Amino acid sequence: MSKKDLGLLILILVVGAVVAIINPRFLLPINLANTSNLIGLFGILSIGQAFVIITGGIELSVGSVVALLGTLFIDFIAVRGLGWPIALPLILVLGGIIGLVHGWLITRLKLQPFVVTLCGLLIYRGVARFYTADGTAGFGFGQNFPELEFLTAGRSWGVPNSFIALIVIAIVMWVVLHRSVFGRYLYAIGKNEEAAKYSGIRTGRVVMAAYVICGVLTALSAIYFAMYTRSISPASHGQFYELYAIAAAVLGGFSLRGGEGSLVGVILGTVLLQELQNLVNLLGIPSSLNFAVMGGVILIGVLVDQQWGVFRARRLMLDASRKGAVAGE
Amino acid sequence: MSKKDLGLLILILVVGAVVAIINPRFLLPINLANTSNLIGLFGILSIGQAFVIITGGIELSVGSVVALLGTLFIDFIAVRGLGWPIALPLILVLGGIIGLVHGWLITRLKLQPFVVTLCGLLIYRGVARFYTADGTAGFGFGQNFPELEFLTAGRSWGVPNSFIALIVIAIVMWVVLHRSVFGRYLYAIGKNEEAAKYSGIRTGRVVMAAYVICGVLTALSAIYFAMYTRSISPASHGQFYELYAIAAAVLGGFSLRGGEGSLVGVILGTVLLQELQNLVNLLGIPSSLNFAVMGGVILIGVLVDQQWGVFRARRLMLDASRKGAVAGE
Amino acid sequence: DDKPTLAFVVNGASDFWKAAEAGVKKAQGELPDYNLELKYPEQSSVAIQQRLMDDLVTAGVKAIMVSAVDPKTSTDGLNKIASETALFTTDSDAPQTKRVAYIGSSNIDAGKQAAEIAKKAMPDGGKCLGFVGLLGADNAKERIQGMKDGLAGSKIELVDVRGDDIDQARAKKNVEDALVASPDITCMVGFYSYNTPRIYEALRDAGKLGSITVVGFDDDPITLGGVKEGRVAATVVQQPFEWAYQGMKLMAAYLKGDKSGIPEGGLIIIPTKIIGKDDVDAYAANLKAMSGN
Amino acid sequence: MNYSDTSIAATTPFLGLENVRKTYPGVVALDGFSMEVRPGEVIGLVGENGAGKSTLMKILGGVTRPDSGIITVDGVAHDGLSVEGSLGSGIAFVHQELNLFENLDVAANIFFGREPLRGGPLRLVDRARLREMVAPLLKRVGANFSADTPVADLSLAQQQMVEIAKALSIKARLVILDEPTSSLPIAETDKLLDVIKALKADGISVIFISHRLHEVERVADRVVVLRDGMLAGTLPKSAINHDQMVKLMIGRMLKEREKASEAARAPGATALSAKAVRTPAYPARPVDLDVRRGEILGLAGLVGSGRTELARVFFGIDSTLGGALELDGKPLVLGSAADAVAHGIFLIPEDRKLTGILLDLSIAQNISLPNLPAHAKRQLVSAKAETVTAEKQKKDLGIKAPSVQTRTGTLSGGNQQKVVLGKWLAMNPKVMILDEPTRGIDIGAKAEIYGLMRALADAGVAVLMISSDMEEVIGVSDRIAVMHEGQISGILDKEQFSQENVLLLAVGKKPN
Ligand SMILES: Nc1ncnc2c1ncn2[C@@H]1O[C@H](COP(=O)(O)OP(=O)(O)OP(=O)(O)O)[C@@H](O)[C@H]1O
Ligand SMILES: Nc1ncnc2c1ncn2[C@@H]1O[C@H](COP(=O)(O)OP(=O)(O)OP(=O)(O)O)[C@@H](O)[C@H]1O
Ligand SMILES: [Mg+2]
Ligand SMILES: [Mg+2]
Repeated sequence: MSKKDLGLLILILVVGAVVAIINPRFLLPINLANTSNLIGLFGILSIGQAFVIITGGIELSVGSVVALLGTLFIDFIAVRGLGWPIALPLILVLGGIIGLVHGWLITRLKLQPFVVTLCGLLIYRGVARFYTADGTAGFGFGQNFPELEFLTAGRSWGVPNSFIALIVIAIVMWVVLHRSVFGRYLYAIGKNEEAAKYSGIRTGRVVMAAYVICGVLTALSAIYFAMYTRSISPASHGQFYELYAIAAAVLGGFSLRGGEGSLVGVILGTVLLQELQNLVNLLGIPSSLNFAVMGGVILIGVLVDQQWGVFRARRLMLDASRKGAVAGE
Repeated sequence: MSKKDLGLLILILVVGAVVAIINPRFLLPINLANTSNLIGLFGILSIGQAFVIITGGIELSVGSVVALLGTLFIDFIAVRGLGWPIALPLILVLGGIIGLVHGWLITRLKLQPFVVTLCGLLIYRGVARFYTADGTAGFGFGQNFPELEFLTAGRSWGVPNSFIALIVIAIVMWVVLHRSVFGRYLYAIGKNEEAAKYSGIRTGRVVMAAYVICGVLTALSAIYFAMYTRSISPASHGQFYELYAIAAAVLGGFSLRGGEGSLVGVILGTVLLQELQNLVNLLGIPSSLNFAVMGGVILIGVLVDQQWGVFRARRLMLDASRKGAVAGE
Repeated sequence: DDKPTLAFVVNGASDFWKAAEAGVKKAQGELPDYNLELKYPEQSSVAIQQRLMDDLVTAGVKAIMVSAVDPKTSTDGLNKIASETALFTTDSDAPQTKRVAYIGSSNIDAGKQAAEIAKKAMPDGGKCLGFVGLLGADNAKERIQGMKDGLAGSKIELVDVRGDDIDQARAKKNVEDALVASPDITCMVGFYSYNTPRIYEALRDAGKLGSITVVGFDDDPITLGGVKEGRVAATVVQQPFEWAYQGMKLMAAYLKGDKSGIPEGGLIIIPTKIIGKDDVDAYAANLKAMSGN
Repeated sequence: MNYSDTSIAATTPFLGLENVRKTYPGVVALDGFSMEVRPGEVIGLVGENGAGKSTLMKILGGVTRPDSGIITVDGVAHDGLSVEGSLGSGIAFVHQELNLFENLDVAANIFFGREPLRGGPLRLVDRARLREMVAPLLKRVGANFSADTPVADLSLAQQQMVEIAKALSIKARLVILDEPTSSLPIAETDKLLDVIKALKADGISVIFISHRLHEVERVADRVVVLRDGMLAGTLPKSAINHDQMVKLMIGRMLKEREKASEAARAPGATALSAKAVRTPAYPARPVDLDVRRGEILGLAGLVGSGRTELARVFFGIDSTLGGALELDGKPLVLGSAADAVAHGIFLIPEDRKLTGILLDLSIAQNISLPNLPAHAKRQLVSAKAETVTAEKQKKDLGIKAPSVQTRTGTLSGGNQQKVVLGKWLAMNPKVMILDEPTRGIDIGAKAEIYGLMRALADAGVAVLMISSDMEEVIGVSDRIAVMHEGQISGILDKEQFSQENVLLLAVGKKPN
């Protein structure tokens, strides 16, 4: 765990301790379970985003993809009667295809990631709204899918299965990002795509793969969100989720210029954001301030991190020059 | 006018012609006036955004600033009874201060523009909602400010004054961007900030000035928007307006990597976007498809522009090689 | 303090709920043994409202009255809350859930009342265009349906309803565009509280006030002003003050074990009212008195 | 002002450095260095890669501050300079790495930050005057492009001319040129040296940094030699000669440069061959070229003659517009650099910072990058394997760095170039293309690189060396191909080698 991640962890623990002192109900198992469920949902989303951000890209359409794929998923199993063991992989494939198209537009047609995914943000939500004729996709009364519900919204030993899914995904993705050849390529491309290309890396394919990973993980979390709310108004479902995901990555030490950040960081970032949401509700802070609190904490976190970096660099320099001076005498 | 701008203009005219053929009422003076009023409102916003994008930055908080400053403006003049000749400059100054703070965080404390303004997006809307306790800021029935209303929502010779304001601002800003030293520095910094620094430019100040300009223009358009809707629910007012502004700039040929784009382009981009909104209503397209149409057109526009560039480069080469082959015989 | 807490959870930030806040306040005055709270979710979305209620339950709230964002399909989520605390619904009902009772009005009936207004204002028939924030929202759908039902058989037709995603600039532009696109429109209906004022202003700017019949919902000051002027035919108002006031007292009684206030089926309907030119002054005065509470 | 006509000014130093020290984490870049610059004096500053030359210049340019020491300008002592302060006292600076704005035109770049103004407080650019002011400067550096060309359309060498014109445009009293000729071919270099002489005649001082010692010999009044951040010695005009400079630089005499002329080698089979290949830079001009195993083929030519483009086509970065490539007699189709690497065709690009190296990665990570799967088990990277490979290259190439985990961004230009070399040498090249391989490389390292190229050739690799350094082309190659406006204008065999012949071919004439 890097120093950066450690700092974030300490922040999370300190905030948690303060909240627990003010309102001890914060530590109730039910509250921890509720919060970790949401950490699971947003965490999966944020890991996907992190893979794209590492390459120096950005994926702004995740909120709309969550709405579109969630709508389709519910529609498939609740209305069209498709079995969920078919619908689930189908949705994941759809998510992958969306990622592939984005990656293709970005790497082959050389469009800017911001532009491509901004258009995605606008288009997918529109399509979802059109698909339901601006209505709601939801389960009918008494419609039940016991296995699916257990997998997505159930608990094992008191721990939400969505959180367990996040842990599993995080471990796999940690290995991919920090230990695999592919992960190294991602970092290299994020730092300097041209130079990576001149080193014989098929940069286009690697970047495309990052968008596909993001698409599939977003699709997975879309299913989780759909099973959590069990009802989707495409006009508002998942709105601003891209901001949550980006914010989690940024808090976790990712640079939007690419080539920086760790998987542990993005998970911790998600945890902090969800802790803040929980805190606002538990401490009776007006909900109108919810976003403001989130924004304030991100800003302070990033500031402290940055200033700490400056301070350390300066001290290193001073040390170096002092040591040098002694040696020179 | 550059080739790029010309292409955009042609697109605008073609779309306009098609709409006019399907529904001739498109060309009614009243419709043109209504649409140009919104072009004025969004155009002012987009010019501000353009100044920031040129430097390679981004300003995501404009939607929230429109909400916050609009709320304050209405509150000042409708509730607190401040004269509008005082309230108006006060709001502009507030906008400038917001820009200054963003610029300071970005240039002095070296935070990323995306992060700073994302936090702004979250914070300002929260503050606005808190300020009105999640209520609405609006004029009472029959509350009138004749001069202010004439300036903001009135018409001269049938042309909305907001549109006239946009034209005046556009001309001034064209000179600033394309003819002044400051404008030249903006382009240079957008392309290569290090080099600009090595040339003895105080890049920090120049970038800060760009954010201040953006802040002031956003404040101005916040006033225009407030006087247009005459009532503001801070929870939703101005949501996504940053996307409109960014989209207008991107359509107008700006690169989010900085250093590219023209003022005429951003105005034309705004015109196209508003034309599309108008078209959705006039042709009776379901409102749910509004955003999808916008996204689709931006994507196609950017794609065509990009592919056209590739195509031209290739044709030039082919021409050259054919000529060469003949000469060689 | 350990006083039991009762929460009123609304479906999103809107001035509409300011009257409910006043109702909660009045009830608080009469229920000193309870903590009464009114909560806004930061966004009008199922997930966020669900999360808010989960957190309230965690924080130990004894009873919740909720205006669910999407009651039809949120059965399980609401049942989860109902299993942990006393759950009441308001504004729009969720009859399949284990909620204790619903207190509110019927949006279908409100739509029918709007049809009454239109029929009275345009005895010779006409073409109506509606404006609304979220076309997909239940309350919008029910009001539209109610109005269509009410207009059935008359010579008045509701030809289209335009949505604006709660962007007021778009709401106003929609009206302006409608005036251009459909010159044969004779009446406009504002289904959300801010739609009627935007219609009023757009018509005023276009010089069409009075020549187009305006049917309103809710009691925005501009709407009431328009009604008073006679430029808005009439408006259909709900009584969120009463929902909150009566609802809070009902919940307090329920927690004490007094279930007499809850009828069979749990439906407590506080009817919507039509406010026309003659009633508007009295209504406005009453509104002011309530919020001054 | 003209300083050369007053005898007092001629002896009073314009600039003095006293005991200047600058450290970076792990490195002492400058260690108690002192020197002075008198008006109208041309100082040649030489030293090995990483000796601290650029650091010294950055301190004078106000880009970095020294840890300690005193900088005296016109008799006023400072702890350090700022960019504005430095410009204000008349110090003009051409950086080793180019710093131009590609989205602005040539004129805007030359007077960037010092635009002629009109419009009073509006501070509008006086574009007419700007054009007038730029014209003579472009003429002076011998530019073959106009003032309103966007810099994006210029080649690297042309960009370097813009940089020089920029330095000339400042009413400077001291012009610092950090390796201005590193990518300039002979003709342009001559022009530059003339420019330096003209500056001197105007009483302007010049600090000229170069690894091309013969250029230093030609213009310098005094040579200052840096070694490991310290002053290794100063040579007065009379004592300036190649061997003396080398001796001070590396502390010993260099062996006579390895000449390729010993025995005529038997030419190997053709490895890489271009058959009527047309490149995007010169779509109308087909190129035919064979590179044989075991030879070093030099590729010479003037600025913009299309050599780099050809190399990019060979490496699969650009696609051919026509014609065919062959490798070992078999057709070769390249869709990307990855394809070329898979075939054993490697390129060391001319633009190190942009394409050669990843400045944020460590030496080890850079070296393993093209061959990462070989440093991995079941797709998981082994840091140990990477370190082993990198340590070997560090030792073989003499890369000067605290460790192989050092970020390459902190290395001096020459050491960065060695890392680029190292990443390909760690694999098995079949064809090695080197585009300006010794650009910015010191004399000692140059000899090592020549040795490496020779060793590669001896091992049967086909080596294609693009170079604008005439001595190098003639001294190292087995054959020389010369390009003129996108075509091979001729190929010289060993016995035909001469500067004159190369030059004649370069301008499209027949050799003698
Ligand atoms: N920003 C930096 N951080 C850390 N070390 C640095 C930095 N800049 C330079 N150095 C180190 O300082 C020393 C001197 O570097 P400098 O660039 O001055 O060498 P140079 O003489 O210009 O070499 P070359 O001929 O290769 O350009 C080198 O060891 C280099 O690695
Ligand atoms: N990306 C580009 N865009 C436009 N023109 C280019 C580009 N790259 C190269 N050129 C032009 O193509 C021609 C050949 O350039 P190239 O770099 O291949 O020449 P070179 O022989 O390697 O010369 P140099 O010594 O400058 O490297 C030049 O006229 C150059 O200006
Ligand atoms: Mg150097
Ligand atoms: Mg070249």
